[in-house]
Amino acid sequence: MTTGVIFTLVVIGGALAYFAWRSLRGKEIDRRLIFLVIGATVALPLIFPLEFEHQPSPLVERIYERIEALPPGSQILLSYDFDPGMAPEVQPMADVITRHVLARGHRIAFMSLWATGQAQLNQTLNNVIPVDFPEAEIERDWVNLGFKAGNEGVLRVIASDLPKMFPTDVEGRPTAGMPALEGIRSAGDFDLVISFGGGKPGPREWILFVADPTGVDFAAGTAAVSAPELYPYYPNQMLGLMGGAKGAAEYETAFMGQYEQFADMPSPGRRIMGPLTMAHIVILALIVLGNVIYFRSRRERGTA
Amino acid sequence: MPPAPGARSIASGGRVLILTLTLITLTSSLLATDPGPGSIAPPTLIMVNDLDYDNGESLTISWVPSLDDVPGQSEVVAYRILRSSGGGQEATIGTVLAGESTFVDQSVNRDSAYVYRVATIAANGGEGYSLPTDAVVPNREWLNWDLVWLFLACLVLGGSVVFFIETARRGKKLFVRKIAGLEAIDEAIGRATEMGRPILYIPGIQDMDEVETLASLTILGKVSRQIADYDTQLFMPVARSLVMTAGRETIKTSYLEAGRADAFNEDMVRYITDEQFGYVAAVDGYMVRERPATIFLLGAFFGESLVLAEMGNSVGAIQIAGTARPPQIPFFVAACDYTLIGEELFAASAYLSGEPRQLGSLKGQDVGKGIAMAVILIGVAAATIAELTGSGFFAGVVSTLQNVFTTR
Amino acid sequence: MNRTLPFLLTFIVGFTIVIATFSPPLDRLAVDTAVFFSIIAVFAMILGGGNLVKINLVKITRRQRDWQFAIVTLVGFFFVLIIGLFKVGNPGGVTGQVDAPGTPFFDVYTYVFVPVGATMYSLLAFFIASASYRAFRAKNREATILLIAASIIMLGATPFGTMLTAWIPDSLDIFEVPNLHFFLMSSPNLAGQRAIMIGIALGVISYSLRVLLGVERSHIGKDGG
Amino acid sequence: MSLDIGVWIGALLTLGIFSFLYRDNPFYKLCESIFVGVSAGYWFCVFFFDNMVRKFYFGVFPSEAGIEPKYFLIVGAVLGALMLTRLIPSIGWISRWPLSFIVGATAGLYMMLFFVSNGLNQVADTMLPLYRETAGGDFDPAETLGTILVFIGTFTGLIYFFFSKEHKGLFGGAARVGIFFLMVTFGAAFGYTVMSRMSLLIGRMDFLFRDWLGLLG
Repeated sequence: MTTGVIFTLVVIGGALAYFAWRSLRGKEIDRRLIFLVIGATVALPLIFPLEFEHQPSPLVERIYERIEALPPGSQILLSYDFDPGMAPEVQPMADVITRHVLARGHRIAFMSLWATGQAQLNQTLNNVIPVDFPEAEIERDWVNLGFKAGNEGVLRVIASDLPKMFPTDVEGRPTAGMPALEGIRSAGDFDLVISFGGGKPGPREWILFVADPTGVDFAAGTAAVSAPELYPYYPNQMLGLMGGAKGAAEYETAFMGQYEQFADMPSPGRRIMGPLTMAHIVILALIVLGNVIYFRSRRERGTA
Repeated sequence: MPPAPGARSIASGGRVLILTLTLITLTSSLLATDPGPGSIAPPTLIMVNDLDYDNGESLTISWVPSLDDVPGQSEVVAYRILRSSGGGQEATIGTVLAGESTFVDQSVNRDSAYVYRVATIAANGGEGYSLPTDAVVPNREWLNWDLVWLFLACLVLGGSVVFFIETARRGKKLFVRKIAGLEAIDEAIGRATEMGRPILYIPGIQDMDEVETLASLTILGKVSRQIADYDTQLFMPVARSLVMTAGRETIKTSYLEAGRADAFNEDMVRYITDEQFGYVAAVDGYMVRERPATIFLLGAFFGESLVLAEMGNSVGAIQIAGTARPPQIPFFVAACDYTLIGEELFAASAYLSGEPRQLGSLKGQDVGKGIAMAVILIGVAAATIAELTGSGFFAGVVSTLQNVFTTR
Repeated sequence: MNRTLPFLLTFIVGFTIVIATFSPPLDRLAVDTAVFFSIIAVFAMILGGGNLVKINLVKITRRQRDWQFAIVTLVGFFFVLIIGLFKVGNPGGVTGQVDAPGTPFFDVYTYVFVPVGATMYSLLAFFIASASYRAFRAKNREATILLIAASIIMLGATPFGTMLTAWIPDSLDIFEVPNLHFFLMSSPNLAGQRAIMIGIALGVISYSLRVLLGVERSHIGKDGG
Repeated sequence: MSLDIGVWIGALLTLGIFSFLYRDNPFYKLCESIFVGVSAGYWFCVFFFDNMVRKFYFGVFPSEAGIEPKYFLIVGAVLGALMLTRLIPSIGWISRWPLSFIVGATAGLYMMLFFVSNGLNQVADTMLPLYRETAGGDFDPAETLGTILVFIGTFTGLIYFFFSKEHKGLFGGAARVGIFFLMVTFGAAFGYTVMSRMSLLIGRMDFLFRDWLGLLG
């Protein structure tokens, strides 16, 4: 444990202890103090990285297991359906899945239903593939089909005819004959389809227009706010779900634990789980303290 | 409008027509299977189907794939669809990959007859043409009979609302329970008057094409009527220009009704900016600087709900909030004194008006609720019995109910 | 005339759209009215923009409190209006994208709009904390349920949620936090959402009928007004 | 520390907004004024080009041959122009016509939209058996309990929303159960948004520490 982490814990612990002391004496805490503590709770673990152990939940584990179980050379479609607002939670999932898929020797087709998704997709293409998989070849191991406007319309078409919607990749190379897309006539021919997103169109539309009609295996990675609306589709229409930064952190943990060469890879999901976890704990503590004050004042009124 | 040529207003009539057309095309295309030696086999059984209940803007062409189109082999590359109309030139209208067996032609006109041929295209460049189909005219339907259940449901529900509006108009007394958030409006306005501080009315951040904004403006009508009586200062910042105009109109009407036209001032309603958080920045600033005693947050809210409500709470205002966005309701419940939950927002204007006809409409929507609950009860009971006993009858009941209540 | 025509307009337009749902040839009507709406909205923006300018000019000329900042608002408004409407530095011409990357208009978006908007939104994180402290008190049974549900869900969002209840035997695994989290979200939460949604549907129908039938006509205004 | 002027502007504006958490101050007022002015101008331009130029002008006068002009859009423009009568107080009431048009269209559109997606389809989705089996055909206690709760919650939640019957006796008891379900929904919804909203703040902090100050690796 570094001095920075100790410092972080002392500051947050000290603040909570002070709050508790005030609360026990029946004094309300000033909002601005709460703001200050929340600010510090988020900022300090970001500056002095604080990492926790993560136990993959079944929803995440099933995606991991599926990618493990597929024979090398399987074809996987990854769709980036999110914008910078969702990126802190969703980009880490997309990055670690890309690593896992390529490390297992599968082939990837990248695409996006959101205009803003293209930029997010480029982050993976620039920061993950050339760094960790310099030997991976475009067209052979992966292909970037890019963004297509048309929302659900795109999905309807690729459910029956992928080349019709994507005659070329994002740079205009014809997709016909690309080894990465060998034998793919429709989105249903992939071995696994994963959509990263939380808005519309997103995983829900993928289920309705692609996974249900074609029966292809489908999984999703989504922002925490959107996870509950996807729960009803698990496990019948969706084999797994990564929800929020926690889902990303769990996947990173599972992957880094098994693939030793990636034990030191950047793990943004785990990194932001530090501040996130601390923030949740502080908020839970605030709820408890609020109730301490409340019951104290009620008892005082009762005895008075 | 005169009916379009060829249009049938009765479903069965339309169906018979399609069926006969299909049969004719079937027989003619059956004769088409005669590939010459060395050439590639053409597709067979070309069928042209007019989609039911559409606007007569598409025809679906389907076929049985060529005998040479074998999955896994690449002898056949694609199918080409050719079309001619009115004896004119035949033209290619589309190509689909091998393995496909349908094509939807969306470039048809209602008044024309079309003849189609489908050709197999081989990897070696060879082509095999089917015989032409008979002429087909796309059919327009004025009513979508798939939606007949929806239509009936509309009639039942709309009918019950109208029925109770009428009943109430004739003077029958109807009971309506108290809605706490609305009971508090009087107190909230009174408090602002006593304290001599303004009332802030926030109609959400959406435009007039959102029904929650309309509901909010209707409530504004009742609220500003009371404010006019009390002679308290009202301020309504808006994020949409149309809402500004409509809001002014609404408040002006209320002040006129209260006989306080002199107290009305257009600057009560101010346009800030269309940008969600630009609006929030300005309104939060207003709250801190002017310290309104009462804040109404009624309408369509998104991520800004808590940013507004907490700021309002911190300046000590009484807050009455309401929205139909389920994700934002908890924030209002946490930070406001009273929250109108979903349906209550839409019922509010009727409740506040106290007018019998308006209250009647609430009774009408309760009947709708009763029907929904009864259907759920029957559906769940039937589904459970079907699951436990395997009874086909009850399973049928469930699937019928689900069909009635599911629309695309 | 002042009131009858607006009422008839509301009535006819509203019910035509309702009927259009059932009639394929009229299907496009809803889409077309949306375009009408956006055209009307642009005209209304002239009124809105005018209001913004007027309010701030009054503030400046009367030297009202914070009038200096009114100048900032006006300068910002006209600056963006000019580089936008005249497409300064935009090679696209009239038909081109007004917010094409590389234009000053786009830069304003990237360097002013995005950071301020995102920061305003992130204030939510602070307010969530203060609201949790102040509002989640077990004053009655309803409030207690609310705070327990919120706590379980929040606990489930941390790695501690898993650790805290890892000792529970497998046969009772429903009580482990991650499972409770999942269960709460998928059952009682779904039920509550559904009741709210069905209620809203009925509320909207009844409200719309009141408006279309003219039972509720505050939007129409008053004669002579 | 960043040398990019754009990053500096962004960082200063970010700090200005955060300063509001302490109290209102001139720095915040400056950021607020900039944001309001700039964003109002921004949306005016975007709406103008999107709606007036692209949808209206090029709808009536298509730029390419072969596209049919949509003359009916002129009706929309006339309605829009009527809005401007507000500028002349004596005929300002004419602006009620376009408003009435919008009110009618919105009411009609939403009536059907909510009826179908929020009403009927939700009712249909609730019709599930209260006895559930696993894929293997055994009794599934978790699924069964879940379905029963969804049923009870939806049913009693609807009772809570009844307006024309007093919440007394058995009916009142059911309504109370309904409120409990609503409270679970609200608590859960509050809880699960925390993670995403905190992530937003982390995003801003990351911008300040990484992009601006260059503190993080």
